Amino acid sequence: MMQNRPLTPLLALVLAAALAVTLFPVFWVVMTSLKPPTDWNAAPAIWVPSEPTLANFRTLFDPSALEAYGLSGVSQPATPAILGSLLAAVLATLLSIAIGLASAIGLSRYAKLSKWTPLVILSGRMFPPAAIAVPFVIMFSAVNLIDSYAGLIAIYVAVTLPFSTWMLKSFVDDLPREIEQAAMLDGRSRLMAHLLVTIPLIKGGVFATTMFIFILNWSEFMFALVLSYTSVTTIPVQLAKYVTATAGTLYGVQAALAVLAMLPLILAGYAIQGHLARGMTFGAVKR
Amino acid sequence: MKDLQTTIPAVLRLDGLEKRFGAAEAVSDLSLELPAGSMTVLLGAAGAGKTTTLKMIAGLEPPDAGRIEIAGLDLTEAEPKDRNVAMIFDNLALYPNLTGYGNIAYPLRVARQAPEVVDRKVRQLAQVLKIGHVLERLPKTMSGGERQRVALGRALVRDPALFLLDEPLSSLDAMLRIELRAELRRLQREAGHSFFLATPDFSEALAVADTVVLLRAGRVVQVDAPQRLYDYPADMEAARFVGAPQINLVPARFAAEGLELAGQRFACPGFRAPRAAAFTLGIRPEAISAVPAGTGMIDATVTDLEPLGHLIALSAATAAGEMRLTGPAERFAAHAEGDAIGLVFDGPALLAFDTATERLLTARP
Amino acid sequence: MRKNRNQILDTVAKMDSGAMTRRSFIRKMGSLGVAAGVANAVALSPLGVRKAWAAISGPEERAWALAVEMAAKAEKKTLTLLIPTGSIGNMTPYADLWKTELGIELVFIEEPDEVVHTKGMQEAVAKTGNYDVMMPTAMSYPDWIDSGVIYDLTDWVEAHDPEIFNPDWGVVFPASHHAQLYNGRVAGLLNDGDQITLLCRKDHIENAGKAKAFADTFGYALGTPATWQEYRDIASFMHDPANGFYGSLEYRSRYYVKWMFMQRLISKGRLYFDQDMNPTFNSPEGLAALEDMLEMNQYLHPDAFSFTWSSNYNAFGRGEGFMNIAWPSGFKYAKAPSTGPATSGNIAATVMPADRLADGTLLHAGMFCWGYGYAVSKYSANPELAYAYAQWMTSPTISMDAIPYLGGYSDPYRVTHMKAPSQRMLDTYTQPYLDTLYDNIVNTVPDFCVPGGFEYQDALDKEIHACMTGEKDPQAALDDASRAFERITRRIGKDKVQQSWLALTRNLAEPIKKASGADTWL
Amino acid sequence: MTPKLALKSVSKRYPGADVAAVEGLDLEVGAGETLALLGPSGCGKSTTLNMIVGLEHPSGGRIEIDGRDVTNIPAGKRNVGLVFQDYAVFTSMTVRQNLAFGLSVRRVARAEIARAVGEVAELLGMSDRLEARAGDLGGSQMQRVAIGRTLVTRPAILLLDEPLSNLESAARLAMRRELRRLQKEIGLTIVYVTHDQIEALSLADRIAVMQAGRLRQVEAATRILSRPAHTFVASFLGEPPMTLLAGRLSGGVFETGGLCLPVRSDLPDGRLTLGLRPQGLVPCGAADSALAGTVLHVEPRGPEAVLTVNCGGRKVKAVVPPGAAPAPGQVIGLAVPPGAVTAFDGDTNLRLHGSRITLGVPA
Amino acid sequence: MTDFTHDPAALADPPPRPAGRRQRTSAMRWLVLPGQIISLVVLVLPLLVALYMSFTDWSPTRGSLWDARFAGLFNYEELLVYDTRFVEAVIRTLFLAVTCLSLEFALGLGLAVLFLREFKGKSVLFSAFLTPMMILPVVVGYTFWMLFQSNGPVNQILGLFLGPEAMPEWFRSAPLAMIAVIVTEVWHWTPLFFLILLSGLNAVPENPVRAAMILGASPRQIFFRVVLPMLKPVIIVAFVIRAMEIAKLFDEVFMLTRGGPGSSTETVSLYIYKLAFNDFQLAYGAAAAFLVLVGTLAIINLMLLPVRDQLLKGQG
Repeated sequence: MMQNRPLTPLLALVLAAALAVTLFPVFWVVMTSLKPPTDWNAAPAIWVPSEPTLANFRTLFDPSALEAYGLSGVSQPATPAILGSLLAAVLATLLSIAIGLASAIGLSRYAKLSKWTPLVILSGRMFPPAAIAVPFVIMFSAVNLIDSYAGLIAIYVAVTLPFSTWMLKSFVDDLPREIEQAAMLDGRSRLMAHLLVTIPLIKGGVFATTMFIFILNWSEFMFALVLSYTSVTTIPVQLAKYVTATAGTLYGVQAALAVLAMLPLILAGYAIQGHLARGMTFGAVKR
Repeated sequence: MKDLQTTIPAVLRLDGLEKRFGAAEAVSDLSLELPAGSMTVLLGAAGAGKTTTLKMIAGLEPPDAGRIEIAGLDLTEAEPKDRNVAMIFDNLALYPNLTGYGNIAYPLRVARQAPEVVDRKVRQLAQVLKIGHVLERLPKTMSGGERQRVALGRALVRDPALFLLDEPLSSLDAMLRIELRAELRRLQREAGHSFFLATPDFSEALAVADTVVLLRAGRVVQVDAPQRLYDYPADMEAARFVGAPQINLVPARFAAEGLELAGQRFACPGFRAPRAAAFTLGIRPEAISAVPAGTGMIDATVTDLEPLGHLIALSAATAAGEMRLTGPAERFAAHAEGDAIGLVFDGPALLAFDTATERLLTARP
Repeated sequence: MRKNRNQILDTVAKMDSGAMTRRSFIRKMGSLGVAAGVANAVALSPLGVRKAWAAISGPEERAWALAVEMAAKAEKKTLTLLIPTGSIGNMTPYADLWKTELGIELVFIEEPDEVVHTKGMQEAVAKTGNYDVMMPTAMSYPDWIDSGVIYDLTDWVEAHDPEIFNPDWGVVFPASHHAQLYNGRVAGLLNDGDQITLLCRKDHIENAGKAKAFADTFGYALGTPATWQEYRDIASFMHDPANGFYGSLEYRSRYYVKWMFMQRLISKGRLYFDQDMNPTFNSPEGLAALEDMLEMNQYLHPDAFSFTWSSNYNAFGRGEGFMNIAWPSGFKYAKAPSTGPATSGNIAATVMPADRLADGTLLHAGMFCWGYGYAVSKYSANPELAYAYAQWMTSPTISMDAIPYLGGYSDPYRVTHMKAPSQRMLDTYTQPYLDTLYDNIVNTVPDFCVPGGFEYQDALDKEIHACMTGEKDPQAALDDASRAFERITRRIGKDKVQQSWLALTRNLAEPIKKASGADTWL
Repeated sequence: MTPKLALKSVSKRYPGADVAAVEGLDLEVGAGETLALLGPSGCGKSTTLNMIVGLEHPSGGRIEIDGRDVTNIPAGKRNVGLVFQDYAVFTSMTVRQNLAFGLSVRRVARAEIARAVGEVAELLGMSDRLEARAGDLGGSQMQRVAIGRTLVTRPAILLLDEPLSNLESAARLAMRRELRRLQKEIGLTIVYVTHDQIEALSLADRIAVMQAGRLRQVEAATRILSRPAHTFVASFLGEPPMTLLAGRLSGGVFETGGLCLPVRSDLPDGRLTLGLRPQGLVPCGAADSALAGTVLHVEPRGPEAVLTVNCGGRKVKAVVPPGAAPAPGQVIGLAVPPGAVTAFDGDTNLRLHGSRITLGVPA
Repeated sequence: MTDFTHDPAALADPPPRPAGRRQRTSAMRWLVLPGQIISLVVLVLPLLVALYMSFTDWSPTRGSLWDARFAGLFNYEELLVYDTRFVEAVIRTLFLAVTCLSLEFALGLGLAVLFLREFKGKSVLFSAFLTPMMILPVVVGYTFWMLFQSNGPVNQILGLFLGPEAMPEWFRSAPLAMIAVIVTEVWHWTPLFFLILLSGLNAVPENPVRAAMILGASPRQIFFRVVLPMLKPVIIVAFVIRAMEIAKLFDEVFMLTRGGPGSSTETVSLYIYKLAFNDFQLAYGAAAAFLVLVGTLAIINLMLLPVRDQLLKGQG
């Protein structure tokens, strides 16, 4: 059979090397986040910080924290970006899931799909963001949504909606429709049958999709970059901003923000590991 | 027995029901009346429109045209929950997150019945269905038969006007299937429920039905009592569909002596000749007997012997084409391939079909 | 500044009434934070002390009066400023004053340098009104004015007179024109005298052994280079990569490298376009400039290809090179012990090297690049307040106070900043360096301060970079850049660019106009 | 003569399982013979099959093919062909590629492959479908491909694992005929695994009935119905199967539940199970047989009808011609000719050989 | 004897069309409506605006979009005929797609095959190998920017093994910067192929494999001739997803090289971003975006053709 053969020492070595390559960048960014400024871009590179410090992380919330190392001029705390990312990603995810669930049930149970449907849905992910960013700016300025989280969330919902719909639909498709039909015959209305039977039965799928959409929203960069003016900002945008007059690129602070940014995603990713393939492929590949 | 119609109220009346999926017609012009308290079987091959019909009755598929009346009420447009019908799906559709108890209790809980009433009803039913031991278990830990019974329980607990059963036994082993269908029959009889059961298996239909509705390509072909369906199939296709081994269909002519098959004329006592001169003769395998060569109505050569347990199916080449006949194993065991034999037809059992329209020509008694 | 305002006025009044000697006046003004040079100029002014003081402090006072009036009227009590990252240090010291005295809260939105233009253009489309004051480089003005995202400040300038054209304390000519005007109208108030100068390591020049070795090799004395040839000689001489010490630090990184080329090009008496908007760099001069740069590559700091201004400053400050082509802020950082541990006290600065023209004359030309200024958003809720802020911050007095702060990169731009500096200014820049700045700025040529400026500079930058990394040979790079320029001009409209280009070149230093032929253009 | 295939006390025990999947299996299949391995699902027949083909290794015993011990020879080298229940055709390949697979992986010459494939395609009537993608075929055609793919390699033994169970009933009938034809034409040694007794009866020379990992009976197909060796076989085979009455014989009376039947036999008193063959029982007057009762229901089957008669609380089944069927509720007797009754030991459930027994004739 | 009527006369009056269909379609409509509105307003409408824009000569320096001059196909002609930078970016993006996808596929497949073996700690390692794809693209870009610094760890390791000559300035040379981009992309997304291929491998039905085994195929023959072809749909889906992402590739490269040196690592996305948000040639940028969108759609559609039905059924 294909399975169950043991790993030969040579293959084990290959695997170990692959693992090292896979984890090294993560190791590096984590180490950098713990490095004092003198270690940031030292030559030769310093792998493990000489004196590990949390100052970089503190700087994210208190820009003066690095002054202890003689570095001044960090003017921006990352707090607004972190809060902004949380707000935009969480709300947009919840909305995308709520609307996506309704659409998924509608499509799975009541619609006839044409052979073009997958392409149409996929094309939602194919728009070059730069192409729609400009019209967004024009349209949003007309309705005062520019530089508002409402606007950013609307975009996030729209661009993740094809994803959430299609992925959730694949979960709804997995559930025999007879189960909710049974509930309808057992006395539930159509709506209640979906609410009380369909959705609870795919709650694992809903959770996975939620995490997945969260990953997408949390990672989004270009829209946030383009649409942030004064009040809106997110972590990826802030990450690109950490350059100051005196210290140049704030490697450590950037790394600290990077660590904070990737932590929830890695956790979310591990939590839905089993569904990740499905998520990444629009529900086309199941596990 | 026409007057039965007036004495037994119809629990279900379908009138000109139609349903199409895109260009494909799933059900067309379906009109039916189901008497209360009976077991009616909807028989048809896969894709004949059985499930669509049941789902339209249940309100799960909206018909494109037609009327559905349940227990005297026009419920064509009603929501499923307002139709007072129960349905058992071919995949059973148990709530996977509820225990056996929860599944059976579900309709009662939706109807907000008092917990003690629910409990009483569920336990009572569990006893009848012999599933007391699975009440606390989730469906995935139950055996096929147990799940089947739980599904039955969930339907029975409500006492609806009509039960719709969509191939409820199809997923079970042969032995279990036979056991359960007898039980289904018993339950239906004892409580006087109205069952509308869909199946592709003619032997199941014959075994349990009071009446069989034969459905083909979305149209009703025949509505009849089981044995009559076998004895007088409405057309050639129905004749082929009902009965195993299949009926022999050979071109034949009416002759003064009786019958003419492939140029051979012979008398066939009891054969009720149709009014047409040329027709297709339908001969059930058991309506042929083998006799020594030269002594039969036509001559034949044995081409194959297929043991089927107590019976043997014998294939014989005749001038009119190959024919299959069945007979007791003891009697046929003596034959061997290549043997010359004679065939004798059981005249009263022969059927005549119009070759062109394929409709049954033989008059029904 | 404001706190001792009354004391200053008292002092001026005393001096004016003759109740004070010149010496004690200068000392007293010094103690009040007024530069000795300013005090001296005031004291010696033929206008009389009170009038002269009023002339210098007038822009501030008028701006303040306008601010008070507008702040009172304003419904929105905040002023939002879009500023490039790294410039905030020159502005934060005054935020409290605006808060306490005017009740106006200053909100700073920092964006990376290259994003400020983007955000401004976006505002043209988005019209959020979220910015009141925007701080672009001079290159942004044409597109911003055309897009209607910022006010033409001319009327306000006339009404409240920031005295930017005053020969004694205004912005140094020609920067006063090319860094503030678009088609002859004021688009923004300059806040940052960005130009590049050459920093050298005095300690190494003064190293007798080296000086001798150099003289022996090259036949002339070691010093700050006067020409590009000397620059190259000295870089090659000082280059010592084994010890992490490199001949020079200049930029080969994307976005910066174009300036290195433009500087060399104008040194050869070429502007970027001719009178008819044909690119001029695709010429022997352009080729020579490129080849000079390629040759210099071997004597550069290895990080030149990734330098940003901050990493460049830090590398020089750590003592990793003999020379550096730097903005004035670079000098500021190199001089401060905290950021220039190796360079503090060891810098000899000079104007950018010259090139000998065909006629044998030495042409001194400098790049005026970047050059942040204050612009007022069309969508601001309180545009006049925003203007008042701009005038106040750039007034001779306030700017003199603001520029020396280390946390920002605002650089001297008024005549007084260089010729009559305050003590703090002197402490930050030193008088020799301020003189160098003055000598350099009067010969500057600006960035592409014409419509589509960013497109031009990016197209040029891309090709120069490709050439520097060896991806393209010099001629191909110049050909491609020149084709790109023609396409950009065509798309934007030749007439529009030409009008602005001619307006720009009309106000350049005479030697440069003459060398490039611009003096004959219409 | 050496049997083609011999299983010698083969057993299979999965780690962690309480009971053996297969226990002490002894079985021989002669050359050219078709043996059906029949049993309910989970009886161990698929495990047995997998062991023969080499997909699983027996925990004990040995397997011989042509007298050669193949127990430790891997699958693919035993010259055994297997046709899977789900056909397992290579759906991404064409029919031709499927058929050629077994030879091409052995690097047989191209011309030889083409010839063999053509031959088999001809045999299976697939010659015109060779270029079709196997994934696009219908069930019975896939079946043919699966069989053909195996035949091309000329296996010593062909194993068929429930080959018809995934087919629609009409296709199943046709395919059954097809298999019978092939069997005749090629003369292969076939082991046929099924849970469908009709298939087994129709196709096999001998039938081996398995239950719970054990072999209950191996018998010629023609005789197994009339001579079940074990009550399990009796209850499993037949349509409907025998009515089994477990009870006690004492003093010429067989008592089972509330039913007492006079018995004439040479059997000693004691626990006894009697099997009544439904096809053997003949309806008669209620008074004419001790085996009498109310007709519970009549199941028409077309050519015949199945009666369920409540005889003293035991439900006895009888098969009658449809025309002769009594109505439900009628009280009838059932005559039991001597051939219709089989006696089993009440304790071992094994058939009592050679016993003569007459039942139900009122004293 | 029949209890049933099957009387054609009953159909003399055709029964009224029931409302059931209405009911169901309305259920569908209400469920799908919010999603449709959002998609329409926030995706389709902007796209139409962009499409309109692409036929004008609009840039904010020319006033409002609605006053912009209609320019016909000027922008498209510019792009395809004269704008070598655009054409180069397209070719470069295609090159990136081909290179990265092949590498990711090969590495992902290798890793997936390793994971068919039995070894201790498999599930933990499985998670570990998935880590890269969960990381934000900007963080990945930033991290690799650090790694590829001239005095960064990559050069340090290279120097250790190959000597100091092998410590190049990664972002200074076009080919090296391209390698850095490819390495980053491959590191980031190989786990996706690994994950998808492993799911696919685990879902390969056992019987065809067993059948091939019984037919005498070697493990190698089984893998390449039976297993891989069965994975085709899954592989195509993976390729499609990645191809789509590469068409939009922006974040990592933006953080890593900003498209440099020169424009030697500039992807179409970066170029469109530059056109739109640096040069504010909005109409021109929109035209470029449309060309890219249409091209991507065409390519993806071609790639999808063999698996479209499976996608519809929602199966991989």
